[in-house]
Amino acid sequence: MKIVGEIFLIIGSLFLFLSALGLLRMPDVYNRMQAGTKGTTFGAFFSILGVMAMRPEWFLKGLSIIIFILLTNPLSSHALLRATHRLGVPLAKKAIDAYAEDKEKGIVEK
Amino acid sequence: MNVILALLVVLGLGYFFEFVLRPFPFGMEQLPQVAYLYIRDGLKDNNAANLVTSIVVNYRGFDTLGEVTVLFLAASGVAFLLSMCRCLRPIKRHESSEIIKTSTSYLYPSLIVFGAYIFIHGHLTPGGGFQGGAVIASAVMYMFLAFLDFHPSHSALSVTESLAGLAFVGLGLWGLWAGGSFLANILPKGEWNRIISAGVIPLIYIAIGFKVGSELSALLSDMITSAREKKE
Amino acid sequence: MNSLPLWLEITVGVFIGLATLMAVWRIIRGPTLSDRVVGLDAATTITMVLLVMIGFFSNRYIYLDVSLVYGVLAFLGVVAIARYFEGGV
Amino acid sequence: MNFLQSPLSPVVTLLSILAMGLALLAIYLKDLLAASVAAGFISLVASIIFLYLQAPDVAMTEAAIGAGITTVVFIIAVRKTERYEK
Amino acid sequence: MRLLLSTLVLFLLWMMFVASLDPQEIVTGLFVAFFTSLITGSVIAGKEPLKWLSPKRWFYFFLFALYFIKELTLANLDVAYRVIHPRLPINPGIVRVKTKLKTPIAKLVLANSITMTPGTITVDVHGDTLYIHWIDVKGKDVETATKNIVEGFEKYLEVIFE
Repeated sequence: MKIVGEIFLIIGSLFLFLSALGLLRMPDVYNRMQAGTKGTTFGAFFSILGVMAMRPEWFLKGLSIIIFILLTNPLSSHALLRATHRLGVPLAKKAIDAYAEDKEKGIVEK
Repeated sequence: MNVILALLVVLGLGYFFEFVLRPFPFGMEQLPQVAYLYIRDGLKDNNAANLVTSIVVNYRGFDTLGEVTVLFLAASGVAFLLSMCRCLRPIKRHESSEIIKTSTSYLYPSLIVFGAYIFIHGHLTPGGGFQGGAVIASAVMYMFLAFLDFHPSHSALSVTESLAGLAFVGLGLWGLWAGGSFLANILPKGEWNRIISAGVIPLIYIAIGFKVGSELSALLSDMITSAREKKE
Repeated sequence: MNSLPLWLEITVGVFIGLATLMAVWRIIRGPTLSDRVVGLDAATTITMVLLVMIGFFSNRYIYLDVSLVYGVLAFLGVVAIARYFEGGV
Repeated sequence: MNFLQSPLSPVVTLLSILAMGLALLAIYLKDLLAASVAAGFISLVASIIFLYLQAPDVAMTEAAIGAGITTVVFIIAVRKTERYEK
Repeated sequence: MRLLLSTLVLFLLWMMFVASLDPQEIVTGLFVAFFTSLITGSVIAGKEPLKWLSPKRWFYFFLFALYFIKELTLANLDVAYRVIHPRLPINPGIVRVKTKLKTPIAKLVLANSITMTPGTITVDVHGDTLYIHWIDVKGKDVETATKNIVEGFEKYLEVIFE
C-alpha cells in the first residue's frame, strides 16, 4: 500500500508540473486552458489518491475533495473560455472557428 | 528617487520588525501570564478539541460579540450608502450558460450543508462561525452569478440575523445568571471529541454562523442588486 | 507512522514548487486578463493539493477541511471574474 | 523538523518573497481586475504559510475571506466604477 | 417524496464530510439535511425522483466511471506528449457537435466529461449544439466531430439520465 501511494504521489506531482509547463508554452488562452485544466485535475486526482492510499482512514474526506475537483475544474474552465470568446480574444493559428461563425449568423447570442 | 526612498522605508521597517520581534520566542517557553494560563487550562476547562475555539468563544467571548457587531455595522453602513447612491451607469446584462445554471442548482444545497458542517464542528475542527458563514454566503453568491433574477428574501435574512444575535446575547446572559459571569460555560461538558461537548461553545458558534452567513449574504445581495437598479 | 523517504519528499516538493512558479509567471506575464485568470485557476488546484500534502506530512486529519474551503471559495472567485467578462454580475 | 517549522525556515522565506513580489505587481498593474487576481494569489500564498506554521484556524479564515469574498467585492466595485487606473 | 430524497442525498453528503458513525452526528446530519432541503426547495432531487432507484442506471454509472478514468488518463498522456514535444504539434479550432441528450443534468455531465477527454474543451452549449475547442482538428464537419468526441460518452449517459 505504501509503495502504491508513493508511486501515485510521484505521478500526480509530475502531471501537475507538466500542466504548468503547458501553461507556459502554449500559444493562446484556449490551448493554455487545455493544458491547465486537464493536467491539474489529473495531478490532483492522483496526488490525493496517493495520500488516501497511505492513510486509509482519510478515505471519505479525500473522496469529497476529489469529487469537488472533478466537478468544478471543468466548470470554471468552461465559464472562463465562454467569457473569453465573448470578449473577442482570437484563436492563434486556427483551423476553424464555428462558434464565431454562428455568432455572426445570429444563431448564438453575441 | 521615489524608488530609493521606498526601499529605504522598507529596509527600515524590516529592521524595526526584526528588532522588535526577535525577543518573542516562537513556542511555549516564555509566554505572558494570561496566555500561559489559557493554554494550560483551556482544554481542561472547556473540553473542546480545538484550543483556539475555546479561547475565542469562551475566554474572549465578549470580544467575539464585538467583532460580530462590527460586521453588522459594516453591513448596515454599506446598505445605507448604496441606498443613497444615484451615480450608477446603466448595465446591460447577459444570461449565463446552461451548464453553469444546472451546476449551480446542484451546488447550492451542497454548499449550504458544507457551511453547516463547518460551523457545527467549530469546536472539533479548525472551522468556526465566521468560516461557515463565509461558505454559506458564497453559496448565495453562486446563485446570484448564475441566475439573473435571483432574489433572496431580505426580510427572512434580517430576521435570521437578529434572532442569531439575540441567541448569542441570551446565551451570555444565561451564563451571567447561572454561572456568575457573562458567557460562562454552564452546560455539561460532555465527552471529548464528539458533537455534544464543550458545553455552550457549539451553540454560540451556531449562532455566529447563522448571523455571519445571513449578514454577508445580505451585504453581497445589496451590492449586486444596487448595480442592477439602473437596468431600465 | 509511515513517513516518506527524503528523496521522494524532495522530488514532490520540487515538482509542485516549479509548477507554482510557472503559474505565477503566467500571472505576471499574461498578455490578456484571461491568461492571468487561467494561471490563478491552475494555481488554485495546485494549492489544494499542497494543503492536503501539508496535512499529510504533519499527520493531521483536520487540515483537509482547509483545502476544501479554499477550493470552494477560489472557484467562486474564478466564476465571478468570468461572469464579469460576460457582463453578468 | 523544528527548524523547518520556525517562522524563519527557508520555505516560509521563499513564500514570503513570492507574496511580496505579487504585492508589488498588484500595485504597479494599471488594470484593476488583474491587480485583484494578484491579490487573490497573495491570499493563496498566505494561506499556505499559515497552514505550514500549524495555524489551521487562521489559514481557513484567510482562505474563506481572502480568496473568495474579497475578490467578489473587488469585482463588484470595479463593475460600478472604472476598470483601468488613470 | 422529493423532499425525502433530497434529505437523503444531503444526509449522505453530510456523512461523507463527517466520516464517522456517531449517533449524535447522525441526528445532527438528519436535521441539517432536512432543514436545507426545506429552504432550498429540494432542487437536488431532480424532476423525477424515482429514477434514482433503478439499479440498471447505477450499473451503467459504474461503467461510465471506468470509461471516464480511462479517457482522463489518455487525455493527460496526450497533453503531456504535446507539451514536451519541442515543436508543439497543435492544430486548434472550435467545432460544432450535436447531442441527443435532453435533460440539463445529462448535458452538464456530458460537457464536463468532454472537457476531460483528449484535447477538447466545451466552450458553449446552445440547445442540442455544443461548441467544442479541439486542440487537433481532425474534421471540420459536424458528423466527424460528433463521432470522435461525443459518442463514447453518450451511450452511457443516455441510459443513466434519460
